[in-house]
Amino acid sequence: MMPLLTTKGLSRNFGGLRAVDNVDFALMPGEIRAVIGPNGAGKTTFVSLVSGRIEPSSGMIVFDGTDITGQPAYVRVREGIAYTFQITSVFANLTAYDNVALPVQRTLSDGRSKGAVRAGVMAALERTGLADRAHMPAGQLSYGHQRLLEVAMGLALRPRLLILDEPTQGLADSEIDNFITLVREIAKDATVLLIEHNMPVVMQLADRITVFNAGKILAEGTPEAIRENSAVQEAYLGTAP
Amino acid sequence: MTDKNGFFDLSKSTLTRRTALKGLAAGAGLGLAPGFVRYSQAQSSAPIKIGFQSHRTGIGAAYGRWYEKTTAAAVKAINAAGGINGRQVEVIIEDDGTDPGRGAEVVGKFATQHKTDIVFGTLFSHVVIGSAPAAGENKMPYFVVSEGHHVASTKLNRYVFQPGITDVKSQIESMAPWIAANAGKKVTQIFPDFAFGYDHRDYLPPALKAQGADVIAQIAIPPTESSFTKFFPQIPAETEVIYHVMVGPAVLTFVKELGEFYGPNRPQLFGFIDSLEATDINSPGLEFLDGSHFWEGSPRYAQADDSVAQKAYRTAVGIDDNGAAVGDPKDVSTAAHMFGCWETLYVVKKAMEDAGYKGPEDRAKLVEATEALTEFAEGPEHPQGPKTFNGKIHQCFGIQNISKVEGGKLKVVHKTKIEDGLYEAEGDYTTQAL
Amino acid sequence: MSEASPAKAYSLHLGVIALLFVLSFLLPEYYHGLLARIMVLAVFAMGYNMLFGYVGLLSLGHAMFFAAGLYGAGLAVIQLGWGVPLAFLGGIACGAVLALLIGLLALRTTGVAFMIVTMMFAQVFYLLILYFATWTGGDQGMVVPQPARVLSFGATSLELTNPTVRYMTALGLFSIVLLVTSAIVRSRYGRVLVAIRENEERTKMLGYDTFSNKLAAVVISGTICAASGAAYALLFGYIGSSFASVQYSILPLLWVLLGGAATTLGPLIGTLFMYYVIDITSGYTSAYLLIVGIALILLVLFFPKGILGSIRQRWLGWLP
Amino acid sequence: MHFGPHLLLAALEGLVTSAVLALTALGLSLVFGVMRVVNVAHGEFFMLGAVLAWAITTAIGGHPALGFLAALVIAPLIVGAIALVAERLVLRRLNYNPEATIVATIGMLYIIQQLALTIYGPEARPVEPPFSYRILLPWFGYSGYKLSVIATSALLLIATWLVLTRTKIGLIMRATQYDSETAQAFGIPVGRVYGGVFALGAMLAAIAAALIVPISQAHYLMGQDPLLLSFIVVIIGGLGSLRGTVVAAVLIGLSDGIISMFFSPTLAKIIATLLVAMVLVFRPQGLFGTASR
Repeated sequence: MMPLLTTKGLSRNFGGLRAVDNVDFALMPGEIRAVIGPNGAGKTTFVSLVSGRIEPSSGMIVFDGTDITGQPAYVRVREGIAYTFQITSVFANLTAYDNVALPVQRTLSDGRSKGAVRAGVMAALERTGLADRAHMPAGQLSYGHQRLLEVAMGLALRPRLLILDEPTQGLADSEIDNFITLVREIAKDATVLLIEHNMPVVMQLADRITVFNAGKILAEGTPEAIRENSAVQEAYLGTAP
Repeated sequence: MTDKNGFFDLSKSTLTRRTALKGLAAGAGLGLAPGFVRYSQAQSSAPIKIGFQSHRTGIGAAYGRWYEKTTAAAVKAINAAGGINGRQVEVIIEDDGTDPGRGAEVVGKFATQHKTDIVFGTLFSHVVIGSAPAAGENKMPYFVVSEGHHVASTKLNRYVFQPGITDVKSQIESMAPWIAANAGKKVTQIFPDFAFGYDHRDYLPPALKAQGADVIAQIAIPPTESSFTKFFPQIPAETEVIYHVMVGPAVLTFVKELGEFYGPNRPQLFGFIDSLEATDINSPGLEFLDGSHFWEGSPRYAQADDSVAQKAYRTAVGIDDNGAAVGDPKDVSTAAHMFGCWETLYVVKKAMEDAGYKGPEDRAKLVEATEALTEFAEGPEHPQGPKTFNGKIHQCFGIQNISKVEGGKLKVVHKTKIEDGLYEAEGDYTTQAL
Repeated sequence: MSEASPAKAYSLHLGVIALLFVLSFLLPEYYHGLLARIMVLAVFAMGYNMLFGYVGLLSLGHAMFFAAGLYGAGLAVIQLGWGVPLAFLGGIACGAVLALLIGLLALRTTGVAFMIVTMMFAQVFYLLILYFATWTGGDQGMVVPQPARVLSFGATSLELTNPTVRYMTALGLFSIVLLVTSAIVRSRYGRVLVAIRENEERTKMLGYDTFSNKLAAVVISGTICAASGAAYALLFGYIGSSFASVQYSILPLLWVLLGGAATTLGPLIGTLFMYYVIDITSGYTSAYLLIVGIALILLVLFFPKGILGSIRQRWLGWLP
Repeated sequence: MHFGPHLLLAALEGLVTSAVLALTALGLSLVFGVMRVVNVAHGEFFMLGAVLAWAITTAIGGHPALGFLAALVIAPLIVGAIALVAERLVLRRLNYNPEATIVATIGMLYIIQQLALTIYGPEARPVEPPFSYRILLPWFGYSGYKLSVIATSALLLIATWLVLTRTKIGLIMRATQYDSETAQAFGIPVGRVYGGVFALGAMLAAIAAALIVPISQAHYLMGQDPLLLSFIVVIIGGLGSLRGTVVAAVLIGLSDGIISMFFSPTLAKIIATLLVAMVLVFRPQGLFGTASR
């Protein structure tokens, strides 16, 4: 099977700092992949390169067999790479409905009918349990609900690759359980790339785990293999069993 | 140099309010017997209302104030002598901000809200042109005191008149013979890069050519410029006369910098006093102008041979022998142009009397009566001098003065003849429908 | 913006249009003429609102779009002898092309740089009018001859100088632009524009080409402003460079901020308010700009979202 | 005139423009950099400085240098005080919201302009230069006072630079500019810093105006051009960069003078404006700013 996403020699410098250093990475379709690593390891920079929010200094990104290195972010989104932000950035002054309508109306190919937008929006809101809050301004939703709305917006893009940047940060435990169920469901029709600090979540969700350290890939493997990996333990897990 | 009156003096701006004019008009009407008699005989006792479109704010504000003073003086004199057709004259002032858009609105306001009999008094050309369509559409006789060539060009409409001041084209043509004969044959023109300058740019070269002189360079200065030295190297070295017509607040700078550039070895200078209207000729930096010549419509300084009418006019308006406000020597008038307000009002009076004007329904008659006028004799009503009037192009033609700066004063050294400034009519308003 | 109460918004717009129609028969002559002018200028403000209110792009150069329409239409009549309808379309086309060109360049910048760049392009446009004075009439401007300002339909002809015709034409233009802009802002495209205003980066990450969307908004905005300028030239018969000066770039900003940015009727309310404040105060004092200045500061201190914006915030949440 | 002397003259003229522009634009840049406020009334503070300079020299009389020096000190102080009042009464209450402050400063512009017209009048009034020495070059004469304006402005700019980089006040201002919330947390009275910066910005404009007024007269509409030019300088120079502001002012002043050698004046202005606009389009962070802000 061909990987959905590969990077070759991907690097990005900020001034003298090599935030992402010569990364070769491959992601298979249907996978749930977790990316972990200490703060400043280059995780967010790496997914930003993949989503096109920042340009690489060198290297190549291939998505579904096409070289997308030079494509602007919005084109990558259209080809199926969706990114949900680490810091919640829903449109605070718009209603939850409008927030989701934005991605829905763009993915609709038939276009014109108002009913189709409404149906698509409500479907995404229902999947994330926000249907009853559709007409609240997003800024007035609770923090957890804003995170869910962010996911709903990502879902509404009908991505082939959904990148979730620390989705459980700031969520209550009960919310986290619902969230895990949600991601499993998403993974039925999309590949998921997940940056996460919450190790129990990672262990429950991930098919494979990639560990970043100092801009490089330190290790990669199944959750069990990573748990056993002494280098990883030293660099990262050492403090948390 | 000390001028403690000039600054925090609020009285100046309140002096010419509409209320003051009303008060003047009413007072004059009640106080004088002949006026009172005719007043009671008139078919309508309501005053004749003149809408005065004034530049109170914006770039023309320095002119607007003196236009208001002159107008107030003329109205006072007219009312004291019985008004027009036995009716008192009331002036209603609206500020146009020296802006053509607002100007058109003001004309509309006069026509439809104040319901004035005529509109009068505009100076700046772009406001005249911007307001002219509104005057035509409202069938509102519109008497401007602008000196622009726009009225005589016949590009406006039948309701616009300029019977009180000679237009620039005529002024230029009457200046050319004197320049060629007395100042020099090789002329460099410096003028503002906008309409007022274009009249000079377009009409001076042929006029000089006819006199055997040449314009060897034309330097147009952008309207927003505030320093000029960098343009002076463009003045050719063989220049004998610099012909300058800069206007606006930066004019003093212009003259000063010209002085610094040339020092005492300057070419002859010939200018239009428009540059220095409302500016003291003895301001620091203007020493350089000593010995140079200016066009003046009406002389700023009292002259030895002033007529009785001219003296009476100066007293009525309230300017002293130096052309400044009586009691405030720093408050210099716009003498070369503002006489036009006085004379225009007397033309309106004459035309209204000829037409037997009774009210706005007679406006068409007023237009025809004005067009029928041909000559204005020198006298109390026309203190600047005699004029002819061409009813086809709605423009008057008068004598012009050339004055020399001598000992900090402007002394008239030459008066042109009316014929010097006559040119072929470019059209005929009287063929337009009323 | 949202799905809520489209019916209310439509009735409000139709109600305002009907009210303006009825006013035509009730207003005294002077205010009748003034309102015609205000409606034309409100269209200018609506065009400005399109970009500033909904996309959040603050331009200080919109006078050039107004002037493009003004000169496009006016010169077409004066120099080329075109008829009124064709000249009107010509003016609009000039504005659209100019807006496309300016948008392509200026949208490379954001924030304050966008303000300054638009201001400078407008300054260049203004100077070009002066530079080509032979054709444009320079600062003096030109009169659009009265006989040419006639709409002919076969045998019947309507003189645009007739107050009623002028009022109804202005009302017609105003109504069309009001309905079109309110339809645009309620459409999916309008939703994208607001999203760009709120967070452009996020909008990109939803797959939107924000540059093209902004460019389209600049063109729509410029076209509407040009329509206002073209109507102004044909209805009021004068074209002049003062309409391209910085002052006329600041005016629509003021009108929109006063009436309420990103409200459909704010531009009309703001223009109306400003005109009446000037008209009334200038009757009492020549220092009316002082009163305008104080009014501006008081408004911004106590009604920071403008008149309609504050009403929407405090009382009528559904206001379009 | 030959090319060499012409170029010299154009350069001298350009430097005078630059000198005044640098001071004015620095005021705008400080306000913009530290407070993030676009002060549309900046040009009116410039105009006020000129008008007050006229009033002060006229009131004092005597030798022109006496009045001029008094004006150079007193006019900026009065303008600074007015700006401080405006900041306390209006801008602070608006929480320095960018859009609201634009409208408010447009309001101030109208108020100041109208008051100047009502009280001072519509005339352009000259101020006598402190000394009138004409430097005679082989090709043309040049005003000695103009050269002294260049020197004075340079001195003032260096002084401002020293204050900003070498003193505690400068440090506080830079800290506030960098991050006002953190500055507040470190006990810097941000509100008072804002008030001080706004007043200082206005004072710089007033000083520039007091310097220029013996060259070009005081007039109530004189504020618009310096405002536009200052905006351009601030953007080209990069926001809040003193070095950038000065370099941009020199660049704009010189190019204005030198381009006018080759083209007719209006065309020169069109070309210069277009050039600056294009710089902004293709390098929006300014010539000296850094890409990411």
